[in-house]
Amino acid sequence: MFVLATAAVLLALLLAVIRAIRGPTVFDRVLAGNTVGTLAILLLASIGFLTGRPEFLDIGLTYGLLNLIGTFAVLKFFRHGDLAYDVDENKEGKAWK
Amino acid sequence: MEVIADAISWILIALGSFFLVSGAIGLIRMPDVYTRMHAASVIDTLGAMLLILGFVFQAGFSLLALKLLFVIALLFFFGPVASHAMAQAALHAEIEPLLAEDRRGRKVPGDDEPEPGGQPEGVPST
Amino acid sequence: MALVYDMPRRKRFDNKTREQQMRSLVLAVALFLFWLALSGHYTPFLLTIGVLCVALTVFVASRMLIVDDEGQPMELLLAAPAYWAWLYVEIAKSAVTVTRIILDPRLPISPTFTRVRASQKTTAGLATYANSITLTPGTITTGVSGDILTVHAIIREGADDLEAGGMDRRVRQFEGDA
Amino acid sequence: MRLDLILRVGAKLVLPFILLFALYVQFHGDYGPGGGFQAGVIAAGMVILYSIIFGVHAAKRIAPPIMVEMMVPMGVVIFTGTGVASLLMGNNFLDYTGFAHEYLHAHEWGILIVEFGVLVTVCGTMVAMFYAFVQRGRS
Repeated sequence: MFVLATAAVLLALLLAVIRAIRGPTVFDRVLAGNTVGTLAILLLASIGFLTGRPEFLDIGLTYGLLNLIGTFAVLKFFRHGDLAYDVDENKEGKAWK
Repeated sequence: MEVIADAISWILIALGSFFLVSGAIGLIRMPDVYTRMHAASVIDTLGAMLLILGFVFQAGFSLLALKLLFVIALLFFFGPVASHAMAQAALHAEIEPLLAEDRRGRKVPGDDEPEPGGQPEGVPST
Repeated sequence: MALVYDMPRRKRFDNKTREQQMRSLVLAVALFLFWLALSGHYTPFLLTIGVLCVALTVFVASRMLIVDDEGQPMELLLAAPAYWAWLYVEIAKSAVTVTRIILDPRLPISPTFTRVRASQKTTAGLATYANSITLTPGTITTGVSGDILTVHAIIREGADDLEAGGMDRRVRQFEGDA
Repeated sequence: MRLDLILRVGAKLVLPFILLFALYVQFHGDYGPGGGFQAGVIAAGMVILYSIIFGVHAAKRIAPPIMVEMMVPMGVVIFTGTGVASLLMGNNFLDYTGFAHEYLHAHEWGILIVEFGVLVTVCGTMVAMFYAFVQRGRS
């Protein structure tokens, strides 16, 4: 049964990677990257069960958290052109824009 | 008892795999980035959560099951936050959505005036 | 109406309000349960380390000024499980709808943008509503300004459902129960 | 992005748990995958998430640049200090046998201190790198 789950996750991963390569806009790629992150957690879990070593879940949780932070960082960069953008700074006219 | 738990977990894993793959197909088939987000949200919610719930039934009552539930909680609480950030950033970058109907000028109950530039309710734009 | 958020002024530790102390306590208990669930080794040494780590985390959190009614909505905690169960059924229903659309060879989508008014009183309730909309496949909250949410729906019916306001009422009830 | 309500509430919810997860990874290195390096990266991730959502000025209040820069050499000092301490006790470099009477116990303590040094250095380096990145093109 875990083989089926692993196969499904791998198939979905393949499709998501195709979208990341083709994706016309940068947001398509971010979306595909985020999906790949979710699927990677599932892959870690199902391979962990498949090989009987489910300690991999800690890595999965770590990966999920870092994926979240990475998505926010990329989005903030494309939104404000600057990772340090700060509303207070904007009022004083120092920041980008 | 064991058999029942196994059966439930198999059904959940099979369903989860199905939604996972169909969400990924949607990721390929949908025409623009906003509609693709809906497809990805099928993967994030039903696909991933059913699959992990299936694993929870395999793990039984143990700390392993709790850790799997933490993964579900991560997807449940912060998947939507990431999707929202993505949609907002895409709108901010002026990526035009493919629309059948735009009700952004719709008069919301309690509004005095609809926002200018939008269309009145119920008039399809194309 | 724009909901402008100002960082609260930095407060001294000794004049924390009673409410903040309560929230810190709830946060500490939640964090310690999280630690116990992760750890799995209950030796005295690791438990002591756990208590110290929780204390450090609560200290850092209060330095970050995130222990408030938005960050630790402890009032909602009791009513939450019933709401989550309801929400999960909604998610399953709309996920099946979206899956049908995806697998339909004609791809019958009719993307719609709409605005809805949220009637929640608290920020945490508003965030719950917005996140519930996003979590339900087929609808995404793309913006919040004041109590107006901008929503993108993949089919017209999704937008119609939101405008009818069933989910809004359910979230308000959830908020009111607390 | 700070003004956005959903991101703000979401970040406020998750931040303490990230920090506690980092500490968990730090102290359970001997039972599963983990250790000082990973814990340092996750803890630095918390600071980076905070500064992405709430602005870098708020982040500099909880992790002042001077403290972050001090953390980088401090970790190395802890690491080598452990080694030198074991040298002074008449053992090899980083041989923890002298730290306690029992062999296993001594190793536990020694590894704990060394891992703490690694955590401090890695966390400091990551956050300092982030600060250096966002500092480009401004005063």
